[in-house]
Amino acid sequence: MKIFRVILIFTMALFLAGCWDSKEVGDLAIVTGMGIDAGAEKDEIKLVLQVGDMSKGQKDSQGETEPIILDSTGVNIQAAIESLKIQSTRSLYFSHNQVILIGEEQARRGIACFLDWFVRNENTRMEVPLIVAKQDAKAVLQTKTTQNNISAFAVKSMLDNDVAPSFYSKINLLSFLSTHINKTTCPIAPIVVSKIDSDKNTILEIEGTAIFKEGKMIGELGIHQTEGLMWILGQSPKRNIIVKNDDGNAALAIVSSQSSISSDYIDGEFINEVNIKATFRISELAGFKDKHSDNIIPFINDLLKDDMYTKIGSAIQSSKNYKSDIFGFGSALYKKSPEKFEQIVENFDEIYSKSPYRINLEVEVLDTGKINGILTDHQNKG
Amino acid sequence: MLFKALNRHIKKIISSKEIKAENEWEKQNSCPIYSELIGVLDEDLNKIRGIVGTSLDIKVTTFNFGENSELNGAVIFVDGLVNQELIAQSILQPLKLFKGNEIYMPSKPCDVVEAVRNCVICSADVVYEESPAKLINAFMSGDTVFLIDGFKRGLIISTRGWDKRGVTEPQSESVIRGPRECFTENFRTNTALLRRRIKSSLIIEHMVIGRKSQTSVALAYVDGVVNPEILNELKSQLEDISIDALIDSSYIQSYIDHNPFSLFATVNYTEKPDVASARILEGRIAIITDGSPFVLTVPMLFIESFQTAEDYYVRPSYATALRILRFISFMIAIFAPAIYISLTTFHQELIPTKLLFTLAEAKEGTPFTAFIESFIMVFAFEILREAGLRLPRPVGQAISIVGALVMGEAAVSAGIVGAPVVITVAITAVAGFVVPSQTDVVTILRIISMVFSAFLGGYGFTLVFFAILIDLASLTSFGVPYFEGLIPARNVQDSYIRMPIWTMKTRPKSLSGVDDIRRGKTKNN
Amino acid sequence: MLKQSRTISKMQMLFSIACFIQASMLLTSFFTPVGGSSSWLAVISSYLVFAVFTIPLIMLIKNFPDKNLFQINAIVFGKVGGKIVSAIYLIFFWTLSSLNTKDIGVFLQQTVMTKTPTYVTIFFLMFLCAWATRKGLSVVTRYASFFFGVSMIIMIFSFIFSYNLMDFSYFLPILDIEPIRFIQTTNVSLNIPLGEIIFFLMIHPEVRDINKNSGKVVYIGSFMGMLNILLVVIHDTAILGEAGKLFTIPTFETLRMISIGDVLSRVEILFAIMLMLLLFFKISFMVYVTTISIAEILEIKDYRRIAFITAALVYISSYIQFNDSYIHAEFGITVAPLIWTFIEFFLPFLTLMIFIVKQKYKKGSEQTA
Amino acid sequence: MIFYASVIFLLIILVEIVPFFKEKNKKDGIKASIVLLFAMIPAYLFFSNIKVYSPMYLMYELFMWLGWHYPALG
Repeated sequence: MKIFRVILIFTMALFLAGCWDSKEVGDLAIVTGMGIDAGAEKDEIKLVLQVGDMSKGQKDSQGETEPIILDSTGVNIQAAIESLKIQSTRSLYFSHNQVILIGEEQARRGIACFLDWFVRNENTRMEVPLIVAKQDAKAVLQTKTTQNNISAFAVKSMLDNDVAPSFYSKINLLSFLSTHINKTTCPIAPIVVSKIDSDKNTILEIEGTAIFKEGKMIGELGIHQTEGLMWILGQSPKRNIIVKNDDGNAALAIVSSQSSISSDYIDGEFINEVNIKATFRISELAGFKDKHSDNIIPFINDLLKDDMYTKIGSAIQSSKNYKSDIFGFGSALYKKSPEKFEQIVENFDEIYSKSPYRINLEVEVLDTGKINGILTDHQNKG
Repeated sequence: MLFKALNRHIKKIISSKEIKAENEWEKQNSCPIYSELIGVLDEDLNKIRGIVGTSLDIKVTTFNFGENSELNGAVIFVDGLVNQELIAQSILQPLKLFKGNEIYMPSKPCDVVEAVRNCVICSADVVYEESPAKLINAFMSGDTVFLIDGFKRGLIISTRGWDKRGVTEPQSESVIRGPRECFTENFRTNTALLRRRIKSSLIIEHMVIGRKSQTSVALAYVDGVVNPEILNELKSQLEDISIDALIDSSYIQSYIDHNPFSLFATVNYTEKPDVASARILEGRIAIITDGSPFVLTVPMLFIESFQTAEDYYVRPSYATALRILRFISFMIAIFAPAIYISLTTFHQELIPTKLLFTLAEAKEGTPFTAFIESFIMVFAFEILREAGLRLPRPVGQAISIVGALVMGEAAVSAGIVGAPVVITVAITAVAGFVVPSQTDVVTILRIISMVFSAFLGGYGFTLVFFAILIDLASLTSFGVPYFEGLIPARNVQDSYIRMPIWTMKTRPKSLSGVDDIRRGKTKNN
Repeated sequence: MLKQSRTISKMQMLFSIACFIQASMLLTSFFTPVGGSSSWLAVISSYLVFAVFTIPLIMLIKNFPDKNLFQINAIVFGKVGGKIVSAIYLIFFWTLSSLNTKDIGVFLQQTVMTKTPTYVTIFFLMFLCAWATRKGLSVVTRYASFFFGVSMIIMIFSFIFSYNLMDFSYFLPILDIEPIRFIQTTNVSLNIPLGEIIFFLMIHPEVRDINKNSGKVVYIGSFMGMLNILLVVIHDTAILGEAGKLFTIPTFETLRMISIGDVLSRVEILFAIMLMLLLFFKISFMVYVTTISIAEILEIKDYRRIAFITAALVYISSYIQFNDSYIHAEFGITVAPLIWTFIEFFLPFLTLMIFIVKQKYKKGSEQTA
Repeated sequence: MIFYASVIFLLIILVEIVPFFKEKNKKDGIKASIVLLFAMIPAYLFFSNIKVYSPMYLMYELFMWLGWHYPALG
């Protein structure tokens, strides 16, 4: 029995001859960001890869690695990669990709056909966010923000500092994909732009959200509408809401916010409903001279409600104008009662764009933080 | 198959030689003419000198004694093995001084040897003996032989007393809390140390192994607790050890080991009497060999190498933490380099991005692949360890520290090896020392798992993990399953976690014989 | 002819049943696309159906505590008939073990070792399984409780870690699929994880005093295994929702999604290890059972001698079973449920009925004689 | 690939089948070699890429032809 084991171990060595899958860390080109821009011809795309370059120890002052930008054109992503492979000595490694950027022009042309490569390739991960770049992806990937050179990290950390369950933390390839597959819902993606700010260094900013329908970008939501969108799809507890009127302004920190959507279809009427429960804490008060400590909180409550109404209303209205249900009202009806959903699924877009909506809010300001009432109030008493 | 045939062949050759050796020895020693004493003192002495040879440490002194010193006798002993004053005090002095004549009256029919033994020699352990072979064996192992002219019987008086090493601190199993005494080379002190701990019902059976060395071997076990089959099997195996000289207990270890080719040892040894007695009480058998401070305990379980004496003297929670730490470090010691290689060459996806950048930078200059790098470092570490061990203590310490520092630093700065490799190998090296009794297994398994993970990555070393599990599961030590499985169903209270003493009521089932209640109320009272 | 040496204990059998069922976690991707969002209901209903269908199996164990399945067939169907029925079982065992080996090969190829050909990865696994079989049943089943414990812990951890990604509204349109689809999912989930209890009919004589409460052992074991499968199905549907249909291995995809903070972000290695443990156990068990059944049918005295030959047989046949994976998936959903149910539940039921009828007939003839 | 396969098969024969015959129990030896043939023939056919039909595949075609099956995913 023993010699048998020895012989078989030798045959195992036979099989060990090749190590197919091993690739050294040294000769890896670690892709940190991918961008797709519109190519010259109609059906061509320009693939932009941001690669962290470790060779020659190119390091700037704080020891951050310098990114290299590689780009190539091709009919689809794999074609572009093949042409890139010939140029670069190292093998491209996609599993550490942080962000997928789509140039606005290419987004308008449509990106559904490229999703397949991202999902099918075993290296790419599904939790990577899909973002629309205002000018083109290359510009965003080339920007070097002050904190870190590799802009992909910058974009990812911008999204990440909105702690879950915020709407931004739910943006990833999987949510884009599942909303894309669903018959009625339309995917959305934040828009990032790189700007030169007052003292000449470039910064990256989120400037609204893009709406996609059948893989094509058909519209855009501004800053305020995105705020409304965030209220519906999930607000991050870390954010502050600024509320203003002519005689003063206030900043309120969100303590907790739950939002849920439901829709119903009663005798030909497709009603959408949004109910939001949120509690706040005052983090700053300025102005409101004529108010006193006791009636400041109800006053702020109403201010807050009108502000939320306007924002959420504008968000829903613009999504109806674009005839794209980005909130999932259609699938909410499907979940409640599949039969009703069957009736309206054919011309869903028309019904959705004309259907009324109701927003019921429960807003409550819990406490005023360290000092009670208004600062100026104590001054008068002196 | 093939190998079995080979084995049988070798055994045949050995046994045939043995038979030849045996009868040679018989021919030479028990020559028919000298099977029993002649009675005439001078001839006997010459015969014995002929057999034993003229080595200078064998002393023969003849003297006269008796009422008017008409009888003469001879005392034979080995200088250095005996306690000279004892001989003088208990044999020579009474014989020479005792003048009472009724003993030596030739007229009385009684045998002078018997009279001398009964009334004259004042020593507790005096025995008659006729056969010269036994007499020679006696004075060779430290007793004195007293022959009287004209009689066919001699006397063996036990006067052992050579300078033996005191009961000092154990070297291999140092411990902070708990008894610190350890076994010595002297056979009697070892049996005494054990007897002191288990006073009642400890049975010590005596055997002699080794034709030339005649080393005495003792089997210590507690009757009723020990498993009879294991005892009989062990005895039969010890009997048919036909060996020239038994220098150290490890000879016995290799003879009674059932599976010589498996990596894991199935016979355990210890240097501390409290550990030995604890194991005996759990149903094992201790084998004490003369001239070796290591006592073997049979049968061995895999868990034993993770249990140290200190576990039972320290608080249970801390002991459990230590136990788990030992398991984890055992795993680290085997799989850490393999994990490092498979992570950096196969599954870079699992390394967080920032760490991957630092890794890539660290490996920038180094020419070798991860496998060769870690192989060099592990190999260098083994050389260092061996050097540190073999050199005398002060120099050894210096070598290992200097070696580690210099080699690690220089290799990294020279760019032969990346920094992460040095760290992983350092961790594996230190983790390897946490379970001292398994260091040999760890070094071999570490290399095998490194090879497999170099070719097949994560999948490779899981295969090695399974191979170890299978090998462990199939091992039995004296019929007792060696490895009860990672979650032992039966006596879990003592493997991973160490429950407080009062919960461990029954002895481990796989080992113990009939009476397995060891704490709390036993069956009868 | 097999020396039944009572090697393993009832607890080990219970855990090996649980492990055995758990190991087909990978095959949930067979029936989740069919069942869609209500496949977890199908899993529960399949357990209820299983509870009813195993009664004949448990009765067989109780009536023949020291005879394995092939010896029972020999008694009930006589010499030649027994051989034929046992041959059917043997083909079933052989096919199932090769299909499972093919599954682990595909899993490895798609997740971890993309460029290594499956010949190499499966070769080593087969060598280990054959070596374990050669060492006997107690070696194969000794680690069942450990594997079960580890995989249960990993499953619960992955459930907790991915809680923030879960959206339980995906389950909402409860049972909105056609009834035939629901029956189909229940049938597939009945056969692939649960139906494989038939394998244990081959080894139950080796379990110490099995006839006492063998029913309890089978039910608890399968319940624990089923719990884990249910957890997996709920976990996948809650995270992937509609996208679940796309992936060949949904569970692996969901685990890649878990990312809590920057540290705990790449945990799918845990899942890969868990699955490796379970599948190794399952395949070595299946190779063991196939070896015994071949030894039984061909009346080879010492089954250990043909351990490596059977492993080679299973290794080669895992390539020739279905040429492309599309037919394999298609077969798994359409035809397999019928064949598997026939072999796993109907044949033992038939054996039991014939045995009872024969007993009555013998009793009747004794009274008359 | 055929080279690897034939090496493995040769080895299995050398280590498993040969001892059977050396121990003079021919019956078991023949039986073991039948099982091995069951493995070798499909192997050589498969590696010289000739299509081999497994029993389950034939059952699949039969059931599909007879129509006794659940509706496909479709």
